[in-house]
Amino acid sequence: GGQKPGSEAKTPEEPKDPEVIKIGHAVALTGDASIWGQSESNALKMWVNKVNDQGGIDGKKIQLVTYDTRADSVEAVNVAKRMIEQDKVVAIIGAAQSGVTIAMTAVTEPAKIPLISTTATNPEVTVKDGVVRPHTFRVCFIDPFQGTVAAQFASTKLGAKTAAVLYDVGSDYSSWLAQYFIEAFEKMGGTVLGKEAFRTGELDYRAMLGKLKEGKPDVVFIPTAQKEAALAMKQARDLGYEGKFLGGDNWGSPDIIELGGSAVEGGYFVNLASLEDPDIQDFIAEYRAEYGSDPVLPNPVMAIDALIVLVEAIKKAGSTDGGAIAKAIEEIKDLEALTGKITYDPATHNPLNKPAIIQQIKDGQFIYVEKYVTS
Amino acid sequence: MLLQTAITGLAIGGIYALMAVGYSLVFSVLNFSNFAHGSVIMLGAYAGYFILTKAGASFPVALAGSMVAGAVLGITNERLAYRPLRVRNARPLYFMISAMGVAIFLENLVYATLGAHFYSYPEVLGRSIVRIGGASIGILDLFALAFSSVAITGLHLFLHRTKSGLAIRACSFDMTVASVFGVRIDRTVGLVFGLAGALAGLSGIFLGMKYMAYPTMGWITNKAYVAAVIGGLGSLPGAVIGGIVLGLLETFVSVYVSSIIRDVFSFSALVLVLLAMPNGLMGKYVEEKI
Amino acid sequence: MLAFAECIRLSKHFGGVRAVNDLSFKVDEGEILGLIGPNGAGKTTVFNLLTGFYRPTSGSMLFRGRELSGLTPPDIVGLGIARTFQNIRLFSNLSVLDNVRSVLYRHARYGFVEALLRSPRVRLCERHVHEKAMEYLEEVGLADRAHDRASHLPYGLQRKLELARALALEPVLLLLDEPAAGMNPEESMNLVELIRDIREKHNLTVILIEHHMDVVMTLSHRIVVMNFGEKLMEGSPEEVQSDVRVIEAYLGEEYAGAYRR
Amino acid sequence: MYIQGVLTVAMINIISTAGLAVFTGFTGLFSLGHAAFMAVGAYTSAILTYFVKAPYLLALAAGVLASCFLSALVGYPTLRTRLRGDYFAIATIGMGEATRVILENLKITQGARGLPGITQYTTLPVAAAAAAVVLLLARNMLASVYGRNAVAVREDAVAAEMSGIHLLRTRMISLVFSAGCAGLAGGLYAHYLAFIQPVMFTMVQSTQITAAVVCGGTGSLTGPALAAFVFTVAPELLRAAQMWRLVIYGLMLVLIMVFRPQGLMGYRDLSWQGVLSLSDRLRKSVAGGKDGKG
Amino acid sequence: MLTVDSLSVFYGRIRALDGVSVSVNEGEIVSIIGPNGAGKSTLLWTIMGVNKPSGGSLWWKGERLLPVPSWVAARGISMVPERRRLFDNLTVRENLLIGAYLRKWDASVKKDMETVFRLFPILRERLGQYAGTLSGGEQQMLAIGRAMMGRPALLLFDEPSLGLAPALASEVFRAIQRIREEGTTCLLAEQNAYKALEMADRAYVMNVGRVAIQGSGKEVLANPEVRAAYLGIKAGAS
Ligand SMILES: Nc1ncnc2c1ncn2[C@@H]1O[C@H](COP(=O)(O)OP(=O)(O)OP(=O)(O)O)[C@@H](O)[C@H]1O
Ligand SMILES: Nc1ncnc2c1ncn2[C@@H]1O[C@H](COP(=O)(O)OP(=O)(O)OP(=O)(O)O)[C@@H](O)[C@H]1O
Ligand SMILES: [Mg+2]
Ligand SMILES: [Mg+2]
Repeated sequence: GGQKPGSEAKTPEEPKDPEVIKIGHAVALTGDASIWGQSESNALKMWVNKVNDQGGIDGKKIQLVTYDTRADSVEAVNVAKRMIEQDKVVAIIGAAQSGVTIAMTAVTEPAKIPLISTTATNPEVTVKDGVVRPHTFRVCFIDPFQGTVAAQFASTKLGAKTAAVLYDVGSDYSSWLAQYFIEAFEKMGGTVLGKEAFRTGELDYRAMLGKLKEGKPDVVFIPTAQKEAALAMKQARDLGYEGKFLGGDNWGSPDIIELGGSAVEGGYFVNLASLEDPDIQDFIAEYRAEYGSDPVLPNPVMAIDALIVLVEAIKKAGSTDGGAIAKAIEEIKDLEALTGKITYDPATHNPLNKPAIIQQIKDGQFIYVEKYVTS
Repeated sequence: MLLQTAITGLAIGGIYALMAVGYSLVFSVLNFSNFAHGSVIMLGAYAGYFILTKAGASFPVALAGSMVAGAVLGITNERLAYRPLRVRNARPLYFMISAMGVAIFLENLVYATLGAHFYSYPEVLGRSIVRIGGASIGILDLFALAFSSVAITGLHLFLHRTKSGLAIRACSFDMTVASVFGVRIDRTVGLVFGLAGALAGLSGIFLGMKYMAYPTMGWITNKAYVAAVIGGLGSLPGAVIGGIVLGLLETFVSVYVSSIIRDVFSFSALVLVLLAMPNGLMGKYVEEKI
Repeated sequence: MLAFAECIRLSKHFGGVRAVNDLSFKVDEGEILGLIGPNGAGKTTVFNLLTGFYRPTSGSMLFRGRELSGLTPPDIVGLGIARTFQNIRLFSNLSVLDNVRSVLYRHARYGFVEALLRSPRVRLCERHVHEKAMEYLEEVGLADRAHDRASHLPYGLQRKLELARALALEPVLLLLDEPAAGMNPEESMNLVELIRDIREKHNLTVILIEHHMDVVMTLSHRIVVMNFGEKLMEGSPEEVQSDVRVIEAYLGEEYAGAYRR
Repeated sequence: MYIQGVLTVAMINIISTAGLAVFTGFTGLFSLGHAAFMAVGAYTSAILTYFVKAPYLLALAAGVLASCFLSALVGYPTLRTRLRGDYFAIATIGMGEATRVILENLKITQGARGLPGITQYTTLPVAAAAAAVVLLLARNMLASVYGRNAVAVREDAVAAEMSGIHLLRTRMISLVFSAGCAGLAGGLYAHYLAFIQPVMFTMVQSTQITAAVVCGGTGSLTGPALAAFVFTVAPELLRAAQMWRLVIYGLMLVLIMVFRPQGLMGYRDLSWQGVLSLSDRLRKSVAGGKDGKG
Repeated sequence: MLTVDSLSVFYGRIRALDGVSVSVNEGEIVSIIGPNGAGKSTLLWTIMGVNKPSGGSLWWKGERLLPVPSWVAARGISMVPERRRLFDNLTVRENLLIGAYLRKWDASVKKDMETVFRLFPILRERLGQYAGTLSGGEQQMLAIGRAMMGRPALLLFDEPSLGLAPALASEVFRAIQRIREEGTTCLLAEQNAYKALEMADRAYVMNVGRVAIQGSGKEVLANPEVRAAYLGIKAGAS
């Protein structure tokens, strides 16, 4: 309770300009997820300028309306209301978190405003109770796929027969990913020895880890945010666990290395993008030139993919009507986006064949291990 | 398994105890819940981190540094946020609110200036572990446990065996009259906050080393508050026992029942203890006289 | 015949301290019973027992035939026993008037829901409460200070306010714990008049703890003398002040006989 | 449209704040768990309208009852003694955490993901009417014997008890009333936002309610209500201060305690007359404002 | 030794003292009497530095007294406060030790404790008991004992006979005389006007914040106004 709607406006209000197409960008500029959010915002601005320089959408310029969600669902709902009711955006890019995005759909769907999430990997973002949300899309893979990739990698490449899972019940992302991993791993003949959970904000997992460690699992899957993952790995090592660690795309922050020190060395994780991906080298160079640092992947490239999808759909639809845009997105096939070709599945609003990348933490660096393209 | 659980529980409980003692100390003197204790712990953790990394100092220096930082911060808090209330003889509720304000202020100040970044301590004590019959415990935990015991015992002796300790206890009842007998109130209360702050700094550096330093880490102290209530508010031995009981309870529940509903258990324990013993485990029941 | 109130072999021990020990005495309806004894004799403890603040270690207390031990303080107030405190306990931040209004809950004859809705009956009751409170203040002579903060009253007036607050509970048995403490002889004598008037007007039975001998001896019909938690003797004021044990344990040589009339 | 949203939230915050004002300001007890009462109200009512399709008013009422029940559960063991309310304050920390654990793990609440897609029944007129009613009820309660008992217990628990006032009963009444208000606010909020999640109800939220009570004035009802309104609307106007909002809250609490413990509104802490006449005035202005905006 | 010069003290807007001048010479017992609310306690608290004067001055052996209690205490002034104000959470022993806070805790402290016990033997028996649980009279004895433990040069008594049994009140008055004989100057605010005046070398009668009458103890005791107003003795009665 007590929450106040709205957040920092990056764009002053302007009278409705027919020559401008407003696109909302809901992104975490402050808070735990701001490391990615800031970079995402930078990249998207850069890309919008690029599109506008190339003539915009059929001569109309794109105007980006950016609001901070703080990765907070309530704030995001307010942001969405504000974008729709006050700024009159035609579509929204974001948010990065599944829970936040699902919350936003409570507002965007009734208003029929297309929403393209960047990295919300939970299936329920686009499909609710088996029915697709008509105006909600994403440009990333989904958790069952990520879970499957992790499980496959564990059993085939790491040769793991047994696994244990430590996850965060306070995070929907974490709970679901844990579930998908377990299902996939067991399907592949592996045994899950134990599954323990903690709550967001807790710091001591030794009780749970002590229990998990008992069966000496080959890998421990820790699909949590980087802070918790780093702590968990440290504590597991303190308890004398010697096997391997495996994680999800949330590990992809340099933080994990700083926080985890020697304990995270050798850990593997699934990611959406990699700085070493040959397809995005041009973008990385441009970004570096503009901002003097590397983008914090994967969010920047995913947001740009979303923008590319949106521009294409608006062009195709020839209208800024939400329903028309959504329909156009459903029909997108083999669109050349930044991270590869995008084709939408109209039944799920998920992009088909999105690649997943396995990375490893080695000598304090993220190393590119391999790319999975199956779905 | 049983041994490991007990050892882990003890290690966690030891940290709770250390935090709870500092909080209980202030409670026993000024009779209010100093919710800013957690923020001082948090800043102690930051201080330790920066002394170790930015100043490149050794561990003992950092340890002393965070204790001093905690003490200074505690004293400053008292001067600015509590003393004016004290002078006015304000009700304890007002102190509590002021403390809450300090906590919110400090935590969000760090958040707004240093950001949400997590600072991880360098591995000064190494990652070595000590094995005790099949179970293992981190060297850091052992160290923290030993250090806390010394600090807590020292504090107890100080309060009950020295003149300053007696003055502190006298002030806890009636500052005006204590001053009439020559006790310098501001100094004595400052001393209390200095001690509590030093304990907070100590807790902070251990917490930081064990986990990391970040703006909201002060909330861990919530557990310490609960521990202090279970033990009996304002009783220092109670705080220690409450902390250890809570640490063990949580660990055993996590291992043998379910880690997810652990907090429900600790809360129920709190309620049950208060139902059976309204003054907590160690809160001495003195029949009030009117 | 049933005594109005009576303690039977009442004991209260605190660890090794036998504050009250095997004490028995009676109070008859309408009388003023003096309860005196050296400091620490257990007088206040008797009041604390009678009002439910302490539970007796053993023994029983009967009030109009009803056992008091085991009842909560509010229950006991409900039976018609009110008291004042040796160390004044007013609601010190409230006004004098609110101190009295605070305890006139019995005149607020309405339920919670009615209170929330502030029905006409609530208003009526509240007006009545206000009037009642003023009446009690008038009675003790505090009406003109009704809106002062209680803590701003001088000590003597605070005692009177305590008296007004106790009266407002409409007791039949009033327990006064050193009402004249801190008053000079002149003021004490005014208080004596006040207590007399009040007793008559409200038909009260009073137990009076007091160290001002002029007050006790003038007011009491009968006196119980306590020593070391036990009853040393009881009798009329005259008997008491000429009793050697009382003189030795309590009055001291100087006072002996000084208050005979 | 957007402004309406802000005002709706303001009305909801007034309700929770008025409830806490009764508890903290008049009974002198401190709670760090009012967000949990809101959560219970929000979830109970939302689940009823969402799954059972219960009528809105009925669902709200159920939410209020559920909060009341929870508060009684926590209040009983902790408010029993003659001791001050610190035990309660700490217990509410535990209760807040425990409530969230339960909400995060129940199937019906859909765990940490929360419940999206709740019907938006709460409109500005609904919220404003509710706020007006709550303020009126709170005012009436405070002006009645229940309010007086609470103040007496706050001032001197022993003297109050020895004067026949039931400590536990008095404290419980004000707690349950206060929790009921929080539950109502929660229910309204859920049906305004159309989405609820356990993380929306943390201790930080509780402290924001406390901040409003304190700034408005402990011992005043209208002051906190006004503060709740200002605290909701002001951040909308000063958008740049987002990051610093809580910093400012914290500083404000301390400064108020140090310089103006009676709160910004400057009501005398215990002036019944003042409170009554002011709440009368506010009642009129709320009623007037409602007509103007609605 | 102590000179109070036209002192004024306010509580908020209430004027509690209005130009009060009082002096105490070394070795004297000076009594102050007056009805409730006359300002006796206020005067004593102001001397101790607890209340801050808004006008006038306080002098101690030619030095100006600062309104800082611990500083005043260090000058050798101590107090038996009205209603005792003991440390209820400390034991009897600890209360006595606090009285000796400004001294070195050595053998002499032990000796002084014995002196206190000789005066009030009951305290020895209650040594380990919490002060808050003593009876009123025991508390009064402890409050006096506590003040004595500082070996003060000037001891302020605020209604020391309050709540004492008659025998004990006489005892306390005797004790005060004995304390004076041992070299401590005494300033005494009392309601028990007769006793207070009888033993006083000099006396002041206060009324609504001012000194109304002053003189030697005998003079004041003989003053018909005083006899009527404070001793309850009507003119002509004996
Ligand atoms: N709560 C308590 N704990 C321990 N001892 C107590 C308690 N209450 C009273 N006592 C002891 O019981 C004895 C009787 O105390 P009480 O207050 O009844 O005496 P009293 O007769 O009222 O004396 P006075 O006239 O001085 O007030 C005292 O010795 C006191 O120390
Ligand atoms: N804390 C206070 N705040 C406001 N007024 C006060 C305060 N203390 C005392 N007073 C007022 O100051 C005046 C002097 O009070 P003081 O206590 O000094 O009188 P006193 O002579 O000691 O009376 P008593 O014999 O009753 O103890 C009184 O009118 C009293 O109401
Ligand atoms: Mg007594
Ligand atoms: Mg006085």
